[in-house]
Amino acid sequence: MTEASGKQPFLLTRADAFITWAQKNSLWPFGSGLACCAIEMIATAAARFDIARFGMELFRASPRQADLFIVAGTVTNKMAPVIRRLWDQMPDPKWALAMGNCAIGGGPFPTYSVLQGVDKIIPVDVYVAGCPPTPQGLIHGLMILQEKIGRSHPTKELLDPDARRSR
Amino acid sequence: MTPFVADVLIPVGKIVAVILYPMIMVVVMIWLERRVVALMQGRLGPNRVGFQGVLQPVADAVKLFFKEDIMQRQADAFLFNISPVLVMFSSLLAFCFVPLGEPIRIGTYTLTLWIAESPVGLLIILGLSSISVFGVIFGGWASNSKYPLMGALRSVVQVLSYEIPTGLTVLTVAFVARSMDLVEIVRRQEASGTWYGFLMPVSFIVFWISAIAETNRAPFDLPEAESELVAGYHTEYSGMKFAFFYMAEYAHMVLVSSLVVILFFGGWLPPFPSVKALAFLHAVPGFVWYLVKIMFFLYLYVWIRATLPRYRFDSLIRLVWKWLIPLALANFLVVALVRFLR
Amino acid sequence: MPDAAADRPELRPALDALAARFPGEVLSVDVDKGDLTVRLGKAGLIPVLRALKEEAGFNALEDVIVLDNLRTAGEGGKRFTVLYQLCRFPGADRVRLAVDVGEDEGLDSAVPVYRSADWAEREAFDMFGVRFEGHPGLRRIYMPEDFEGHPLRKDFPLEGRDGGV
Amino acid sequence: MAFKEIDLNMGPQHPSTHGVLRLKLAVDNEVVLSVEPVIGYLHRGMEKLWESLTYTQVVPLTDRLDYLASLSNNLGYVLTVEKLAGIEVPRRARYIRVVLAELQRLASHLAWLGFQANDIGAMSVLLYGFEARETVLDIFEEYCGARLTIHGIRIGGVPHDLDAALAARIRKVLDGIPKRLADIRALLDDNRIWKQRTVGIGRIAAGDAIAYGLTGPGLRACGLAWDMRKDIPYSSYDEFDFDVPLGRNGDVYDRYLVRLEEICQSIRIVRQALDGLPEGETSAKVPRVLKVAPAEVFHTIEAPKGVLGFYIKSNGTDKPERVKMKSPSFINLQSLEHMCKGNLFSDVVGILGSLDIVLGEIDK
Repeated sequence: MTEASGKQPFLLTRADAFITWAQKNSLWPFGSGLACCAIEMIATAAARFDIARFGMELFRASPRQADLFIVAGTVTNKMAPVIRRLWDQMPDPKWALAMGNCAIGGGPFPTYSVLQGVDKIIPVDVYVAGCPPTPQGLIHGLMILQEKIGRSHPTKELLDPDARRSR
Repeated sequence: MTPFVADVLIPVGKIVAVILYPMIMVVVMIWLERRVVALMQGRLGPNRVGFQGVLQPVADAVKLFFKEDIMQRQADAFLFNISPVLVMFSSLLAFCFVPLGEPIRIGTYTLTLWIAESPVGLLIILGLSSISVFGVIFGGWASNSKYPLMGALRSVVQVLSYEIPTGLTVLTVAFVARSMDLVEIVRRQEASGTWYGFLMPVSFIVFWISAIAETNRAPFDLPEAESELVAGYHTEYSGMKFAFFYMAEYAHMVLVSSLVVILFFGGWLPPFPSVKALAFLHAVPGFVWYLVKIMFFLYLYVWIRATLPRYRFDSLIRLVWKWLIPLALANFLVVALVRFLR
Repeated sequence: MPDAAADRPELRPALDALAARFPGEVLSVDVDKGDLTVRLGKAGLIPVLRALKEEAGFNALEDVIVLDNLRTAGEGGKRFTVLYQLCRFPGADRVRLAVDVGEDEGLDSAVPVYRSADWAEREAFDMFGVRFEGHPGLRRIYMPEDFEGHPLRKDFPLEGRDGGV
Repeated sequence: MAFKEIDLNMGPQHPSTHGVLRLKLAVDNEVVLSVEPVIGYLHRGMEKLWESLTYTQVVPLTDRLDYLASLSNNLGYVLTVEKLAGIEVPRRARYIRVVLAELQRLASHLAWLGFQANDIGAMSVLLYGFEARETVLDIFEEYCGARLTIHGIRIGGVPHDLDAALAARIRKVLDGIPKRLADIRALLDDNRIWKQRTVGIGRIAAGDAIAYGLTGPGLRACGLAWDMRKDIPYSSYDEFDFDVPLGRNGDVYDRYLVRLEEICQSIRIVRQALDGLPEGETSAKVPRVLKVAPAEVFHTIEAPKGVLGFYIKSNGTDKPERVKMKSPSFINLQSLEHMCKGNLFSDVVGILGSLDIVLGEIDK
């Protein structure tokens, strides 16, 4: 809690620190891979780059139990409503990571059937560039996401719900 | 030892201990499973959260606590909410009957290391562990979507058909020990000098296989098969309700391993009780042996999960009806004959 | 390294016999860059396919390819050319049948002869709008059902018409 | 009371559909009545895009088709362009291409082995398979800097040379693979549960296989020796001796054995190619702006998933008039319905895994 959060009472900052510590150290990614980036995502979870070290081991297959949606691959117009519904099914403190140029902005496919960027349909927290990004790149993106979670104030959002809108 | 302390403080202390004991075992089990499976798969497993990842289960629990709790509109509200409670309740209640060691004498008061000792303790534990099936069925059925329904259906058939071999093998132990009281069984094993696991190896093996199937683990984890049924019966659960299912599964595993240890490997008895040379082993308190044996069986659970592929549904049922039940019956016959002739 | 393996001399008599049997249908047989192409009229497609499969042993239909010669076709020329890439196993000889089709004309489906033509024809319909009569379930395979237009036609813009979602 | 038939939806997002494939299943209490694959969720309009790019710009896009075997896609496309433009590739470049293509087959089969085992429940094998594949990816990364979408084969030859140090490292990796494979085979080959889940499941007869256009390991598991490397040799494959592994009754277990045997054959080929690496140029002289006279050509190679074909028609400019890709997974997926009829629901997962499909290649 480096920056001056004077307006936050001491007790809440301690609660924030504790909750965000737990949230950031047990990010369960949602096992949904779309295209080439999915293979690199699995390679990141496999033996050599093992993100289980940071507590992200359980690739939950059901959106209900996942809190990190890694959009790994090209989002086509036919797949966009499905991605949007999966995002809505995820319980609330959830984060999205756009992995690869296709998810960030259509990548090498300026064509009729590709959605030019997943942030047109879901709010994205971290963008990891690359086609596909190397596992080290993805882990770097996850580290940035963990820092971002560390800075958030879950208690403020619990107390007044409209703060969540402005996250 | 004022009556107040004896009648109020100690029972309350014991109840808190019995609630905490499975919880601590569950936390240890979650960490143990994720690390051991990871090391078996050639990777590291959680080692950044706390020392060597020990705080990982704590982080998971706190995170799940603050997750939003989603319930489908069409889901059957009452059943949807009651099923995690049912699953957790039955596992925890069964721990009251699990003896942890010989009673300890403090001054004039003997502290018994269990909450309730009943002549039919074994039966009560089996009954309670089959209540958790209701939780799984209601959970899968109430979430009103196809995959959980299939997970629930599979779980019903699997657990019910595996209770028969469990019951039969437990019967052989009760038959030989001439009592259903767990403490009595351990004392009988101490008296006879041999553990029932070595006396009746077939009973132990059949009991162990059906125990794995009953807790939906390893090769029999069809009700929650990720690769087929997305996440099985707890697909629709999120937040603390899912945490209940997740922890209840581990609590059920700890319960079943402690049952195996008591019935077949002489609960808190030091190994080789009859060998005089190893008498110094008696110095170590019974509870430690008990924990060591449980840890071994929990490790066995994880080991099996990391190696074996998953059974298909019909081969699972064929295994129990064609192999395990006849084997259990034959074994019961043999044990009865041997005891009758002796 | 253009391998001329596909131009087996012994294949030539079989195809000449074919041309003799279907006088009106087989328009031309030529070899270019090692590939054998047989141009056919519309009506002769299924009989030739059946003959090639039963008698000449071309048991695998590898691909159905559609060309949109909007710009290259002369005034009277047909808009689409549908190519059937056949292959014979064992021996791995290759023949390509070419049929010209107008924009709104249909074509007989090859599914009764080659089971693997099912999806290839659905893709051709989805991408070009070439109709195949007698196809068990001719509907779009890639694009969503409510998509209008056929993307691979030359006059369809690359970025799509409505600019996506 | 007759059990109402559930129409289950293994939706575009499912842990074991290897990507965005949707299967509409009609299930009668675990027994599968009908399976209808729905594709198109990853259709990126590749063929339309290729018509607006020059011949050399298309090569990196072919990496993204079958992203588990990008070098094979490159090789397929590049050989077709060379056949079209009549470019003669020097012998050393052809040998290096064989080394890269066979290493890519190795990596693709190891990834398949991991996914297949994970679908049937043996999740540790996924990790072992991926670890073995990582050693092969190190070679690609060292050769040209990319792990997955490698773009390591260009029109006219290969971008970099294969020096002795890299050849030695390749040999070291090849020595490590058989041992890892032996561990996995010891875990799975005679495992009762594994055999129960794979022997006799998803069986297809040789006649039906050809009718459905099945190619690659799926067809060879039915006992038909159809391998493009032997029947229409390309890129000097005829100078290596290797045999084509065959199965007998075309079920999931035979496909498993055929692919494992193919890994060993690939190692043999790479070793022969490294030993007999001839001296010479690594690329032919190709003009920067490649204009190709109007013609049309169809050429196929033996990709890890099956026969991968490219049809290219040129119109004299530097951009192709039409490029059509014959995708092996697209054709193989058609026979899923035939293989799944009558099996149980959990077998559909095993059969789909044994077909080794990749959605990037199916949806183009």
